[in-house]
Amino acid sequence: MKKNVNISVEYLTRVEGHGNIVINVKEGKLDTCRLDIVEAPRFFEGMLRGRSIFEAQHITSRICGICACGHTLASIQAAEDALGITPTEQTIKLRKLLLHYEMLDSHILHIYLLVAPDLLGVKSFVPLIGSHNEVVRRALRMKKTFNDLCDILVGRHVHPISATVGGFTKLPNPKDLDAMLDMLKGMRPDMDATVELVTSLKFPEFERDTEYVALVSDSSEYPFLMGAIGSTDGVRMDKRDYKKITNEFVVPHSSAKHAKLCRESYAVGALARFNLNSEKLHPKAKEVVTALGLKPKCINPYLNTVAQLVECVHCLEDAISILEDLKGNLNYNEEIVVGLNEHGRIPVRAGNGVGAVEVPRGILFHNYEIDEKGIIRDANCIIPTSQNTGNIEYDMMKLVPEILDRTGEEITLAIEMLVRSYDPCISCSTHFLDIKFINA
Amino acid sequence: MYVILGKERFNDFISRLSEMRRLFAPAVLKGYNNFAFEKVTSGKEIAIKYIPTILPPKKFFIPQRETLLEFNIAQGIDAEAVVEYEPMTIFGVHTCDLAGIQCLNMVFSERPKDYNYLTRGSKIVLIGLECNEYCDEYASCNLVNATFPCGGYDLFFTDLGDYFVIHVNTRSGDEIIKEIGSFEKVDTSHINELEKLREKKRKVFGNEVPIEGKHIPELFDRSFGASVWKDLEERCLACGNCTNVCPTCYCFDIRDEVELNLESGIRYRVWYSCQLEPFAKVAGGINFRKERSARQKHRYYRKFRYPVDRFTRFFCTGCGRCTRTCMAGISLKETLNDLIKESES
Amino acid sequence: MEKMVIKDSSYRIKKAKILHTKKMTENEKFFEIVLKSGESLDHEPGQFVMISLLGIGEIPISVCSSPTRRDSFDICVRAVGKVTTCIHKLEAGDEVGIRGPYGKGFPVSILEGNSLLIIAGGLGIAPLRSLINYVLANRRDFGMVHILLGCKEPKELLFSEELEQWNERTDLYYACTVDRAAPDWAGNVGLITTLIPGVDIEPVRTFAAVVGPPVMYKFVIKELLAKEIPERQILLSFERHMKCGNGKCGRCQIQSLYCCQDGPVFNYEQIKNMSEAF
Amino acid sequence: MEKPKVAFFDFACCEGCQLQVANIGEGLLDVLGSIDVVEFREVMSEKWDKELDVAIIEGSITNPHAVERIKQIRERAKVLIAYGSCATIGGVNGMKNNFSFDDIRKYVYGDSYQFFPTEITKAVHQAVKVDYFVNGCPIYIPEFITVLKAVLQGIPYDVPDYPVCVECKLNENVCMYDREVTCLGTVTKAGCNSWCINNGNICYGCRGMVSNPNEKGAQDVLTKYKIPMDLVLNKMNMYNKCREIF
Ligand SMILES: Cc1cc2nc3c(=O)[nH]c(=O)nc-3n(C[C@H](O)[C@H](O)[C@H](O)COP(=O)(O)OP(=O)(O)OC[C@H]3O[C@@H](n4cnc5c(N)ncnc54)[C@H](O)[C@@H]3O)c2cc1C
Ligand code: SF4
Ligand code: SF4
Ligand code: SF4
Repeated sequence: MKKNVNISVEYLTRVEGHGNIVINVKEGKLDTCRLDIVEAPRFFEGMLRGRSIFEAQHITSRICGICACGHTLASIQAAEDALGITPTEQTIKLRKLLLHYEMLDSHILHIYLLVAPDLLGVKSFVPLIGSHNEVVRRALRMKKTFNDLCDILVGRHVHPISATVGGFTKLPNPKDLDAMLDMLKGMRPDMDATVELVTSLKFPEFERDTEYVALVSDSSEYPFLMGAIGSTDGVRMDKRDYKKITNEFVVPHSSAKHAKLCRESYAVGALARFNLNSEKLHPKAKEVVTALGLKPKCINPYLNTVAQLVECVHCLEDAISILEDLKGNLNYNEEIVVGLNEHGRIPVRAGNGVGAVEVPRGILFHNYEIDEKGIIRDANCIIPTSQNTGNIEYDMMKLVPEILDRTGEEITLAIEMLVRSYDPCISCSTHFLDIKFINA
Repeated sequence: MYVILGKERFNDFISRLSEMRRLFAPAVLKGYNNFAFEKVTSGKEIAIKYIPTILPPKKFFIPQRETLLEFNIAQGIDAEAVVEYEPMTIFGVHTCDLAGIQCLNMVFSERPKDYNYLTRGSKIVLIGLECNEYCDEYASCNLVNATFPCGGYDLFFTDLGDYFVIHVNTRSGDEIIKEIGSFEKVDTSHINELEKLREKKRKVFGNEVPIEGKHIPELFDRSFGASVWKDLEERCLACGNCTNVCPTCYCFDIRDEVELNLESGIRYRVWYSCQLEPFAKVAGGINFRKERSARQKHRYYRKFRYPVDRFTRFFCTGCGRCTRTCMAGISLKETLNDLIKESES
Repeated sequence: MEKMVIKDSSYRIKKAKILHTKKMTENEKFFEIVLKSGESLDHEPGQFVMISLLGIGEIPISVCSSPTRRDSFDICVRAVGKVTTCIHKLEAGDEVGIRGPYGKGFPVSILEGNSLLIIAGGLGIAPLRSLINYVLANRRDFGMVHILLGCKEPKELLFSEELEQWNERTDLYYACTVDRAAPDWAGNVGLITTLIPGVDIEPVRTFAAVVGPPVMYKFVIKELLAKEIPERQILLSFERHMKCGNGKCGRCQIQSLYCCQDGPVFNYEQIKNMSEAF
Repeated sequence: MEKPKVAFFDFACCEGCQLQVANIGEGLLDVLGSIDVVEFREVMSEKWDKELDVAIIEGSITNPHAVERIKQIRERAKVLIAYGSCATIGGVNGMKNNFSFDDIRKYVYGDSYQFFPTEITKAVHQAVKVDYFVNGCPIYIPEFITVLKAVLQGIPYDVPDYPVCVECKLNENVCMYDREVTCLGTVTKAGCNSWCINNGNICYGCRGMVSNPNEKGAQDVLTKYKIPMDLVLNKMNMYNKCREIF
């Protein structure tokens, strides 16, 4: 059957930011297949020049409200790297905790509000309020709890306040620690119910072998905050060499820059982390893995959502252990006042620093070059979604011919779901991706 | 009546006290030589030596946000005036802050009486604590006669080294003494010690500003047009800190808030400040105190001139908070000095 | 936290019902109100009430009817902001909350036996209508009564039917002026101060009652002093931002005076040295 | 009474304010009980192209396409709310106005910079009329709900026109100047409950300046505390650059 399909999804919904999907099949042959990013460019790296390194984290957090804590942590890591600061052990623990909270918050949002409606056959969570009220309530309750946890730890989730270069400007008091523990433990039944829900959902079957990239390390810990860059094709390199792996290049069919390592494209995100580090997951998360029949290396991109669920279980349990470890042992003398470092309490030097942090959607890089006064001369941020864009397009290219027998509407939905399963964060990625407007 | 509490019994006293009612006291927590009245349950948490807290104890008498009415407008209107209160003890109130509470008492018992204030106040037990030394260079309690206790408390503690001597001023003070029972009788040597301390204080706490209290109203009568105010126009940031931290400032705003159903809701009052831009603005956009200088002037007149006619006392207790808190460095003592200089020249 | 109902709270509101409304001009609306308890408001001319729209806010509004009418009272509201705009949406049958009356009004018992020079600018007619109607109801107790009225444009004139009646009465002197005339306007044009020199009064036995926008006072007072009316007999009503009406919230202070309790009506002698008053 | 039809739209922003709305949690269901959300791209696939009772706008206006789009939304909407610093004051996007646009485009996009049209960053009210403002980066949820209620009641909401210090004092924080760092609370509009200072950080001025700031006085304070002026002026620009447009 020779078929013409012309799909143009303008303003893809239920993703963060503005993206368009363009697919054009002429007489059964795939002619165009693109994910375009149409978010207005915001020029963050450009705006960072000339500003104090102590402001970088507050500015770059505003790249994306969804992974604001991730950007903050990557930015702080890069800044500390450039300044030559080694954070204390307590600070590192608290940062890990923060990253767990964000992972939980973001994954839950994605699973429930963005993906579940597709699998339950509705357009958004709003109809679910009637049909699946308990599920919606649970989703909002979980979302709110993880958000509240961030509030307690760093003031707020969107653009965290107290996590700064050098440490924390406010440490949770003993009551806060207890409250956080109670809240996390209280989430266990909801998490179990979430596992049950996801187990009951049927994800589309589709596979494409690709390279997966994530942080790896020699420690026994599932790496989120620290480590080297690793890939399922066997690459391992220092985070400072990030430019080699992201390897941006221009593809002929689109003006969007793509990233590749050993193959034409690679993927980052929960599935990538799972594929590389699954043996380091918390035992309880491993149970879920077995129950769901997930095995590395899993190459069905739709199952990224499932990998997110596995990470949720891991993060919840690991956060509880971190807190139990911190309880009663927090050293409040480590609370710092930084401001703009106007009185030079933190020694400043010229340097170049890289931050590489696993945020919900995959590995995130920040890189700053600063002068001897701590003023940013050069800045570069590479966001997970932009690393994934190429891979998404290759997935689409493989998927479309396989489902050409379906109706246009069904194809559109399948493609939208594919893109959504990557949990793309387009607002983040726009500040370096090229943009092209399509007249569909 | 006086009694004695040995220092070794202090922690026990505080724990017992905190079991009777919720207990608030100047806490050590804040750092940077800043203190605050906070809930405590043990003596360790209390700063016996402290300079005036960021907010004065007025925060317990006039909460920053206080419900006045509860209403429902689903059918017609249905509203009830309410007061929310909590029995509590405040320990460690300096004489300046006791004077501040006395000022507030006067204002809110003037007719029409404010039963929200009066009800709440009647549930608060006040335990004073003597300052043996000047807090810092910002204090001017002597100028306004607030250095020595003069009523306004249930119990009053004076630290005399190994022990506190305690003046029992009211029946509820007496009840505490009876209930806790860790106290001893005074003998004359204790009272002599107390007198000695007071004598020493009289020497140390001098006139902070070269003017006698009784002449201050005249000074202000002469100074309405003084250029000193113009200078404040340049400096004041209109942040309202000076009034929020003042133990005798009580201006407020009243607002309504409804639930999302738009049917039930509350009317509440919140602290407000004459230093803020919208304070005296009326319909048509006229602002009766548009200039920062006019607002600053108003603040000083409300401390040193207007209340003298109405209440025969100053509404400044010399605690020094307004000066301490002002990042623009506007200093009460300095302003008074400048006014004196200007009126003499 | 414990909670208690306070029966005699000064913030308690009385339920009231709107009996009748009338759109008077583009921006002003008239309301006749009755207290649901059946009691009389029992105010003095020049006093005000706090009107509550629960959930929106509470504002001071002058009572504009005479206390001699005891079963209901009137207010006239200009829509300028949040609460006033919402009041305009109300119609007969709707409920509002009332506190008050508050403040010191015109001291009618002292005014008795004297002549009156009543000067109203714009919305200032509202509290003065209360006084005028009181005086007319007790006309025998007063000497000469002059009413001078001013506003920007003829279409802004309030209570126009009553104005016509006043104009026709022989027991009072009535004059009206506008800043800008409309084509069909036959009356005076010019500021209200231009009317004052023309009135024939015996200053020592005359009280002036003046209410209008803040800009008006300085000039009117100058004219009245020129007429040799004693300072103590010049009565002025002031508008200030008000929240509580109880002399506590501090918003309405004019130096040491609280407009809500010590005023809103003051005599000129009381406030002539208060630069914040003008 | 029929529930008002409400739509959320985003322009150049980080979408954090939308997320704040999602963060209301179960309380969101109460909100949804009193409004009818007809479009919210981030969480819903439904679209709506008819008349709107309320349009809630996030993000700044940074290119010609956005100007057109916001104008169309304004025409369809009875009430328009700008929320978040990007929409209310231009926000961090305004920092772009510090640079020559060609320069910044080349820096970020290299040779292909001409694909990226950009123009001066504007707050929403600098492009169309705005009825309600919810300032903040991100928005403070209690304030957002207050504004929503005001919209439902049909009454205006006034953003507090006094400094963050007021709320900061009520929270009994140790002033940042006592800790020897600069704080923009003195000139920034309150309404966030001094969020940042409560958490040990300084105010970055995300809610925009009060209408009548004493800029000279604020500078004197910096001198008094020996704080380098350029650092602070730069910081002022982080959020307030768009103030200079009109
Ligand atoms: C003693 C007295 C008698 C009054 N009599 C009348 C009257 O008979 N008819 C009439 O229409 N108006 C009268 N007013 C004015 C009326 O109170 C204000 O117009 C009204 O409060 C504005 O409220 P709003 O909510 O509509 O305006 P808002 O939306 O709150 O604000 C509009 C403007 O009014 C100012 N304003 C707000 N609240 C008050 C307040 N409580 N007092 C003064 N200004 C305020 C604001 O600062 C702002 O500039 C009187 C005022 C006083 C003090
Ligand atoms: S604290 Fe200082 S700057 Fe702030 S209002 Fe008072 S005098 Fe002005
Ligand atoms: S910390 Fe900032 S907001 Fe708070 S009082 Fe000081 S200057 Fe004002
Ligand atoms: S404290 Fe300042 S920066 Fe922080 S939320 Fe408030 S206004 Fe914004």
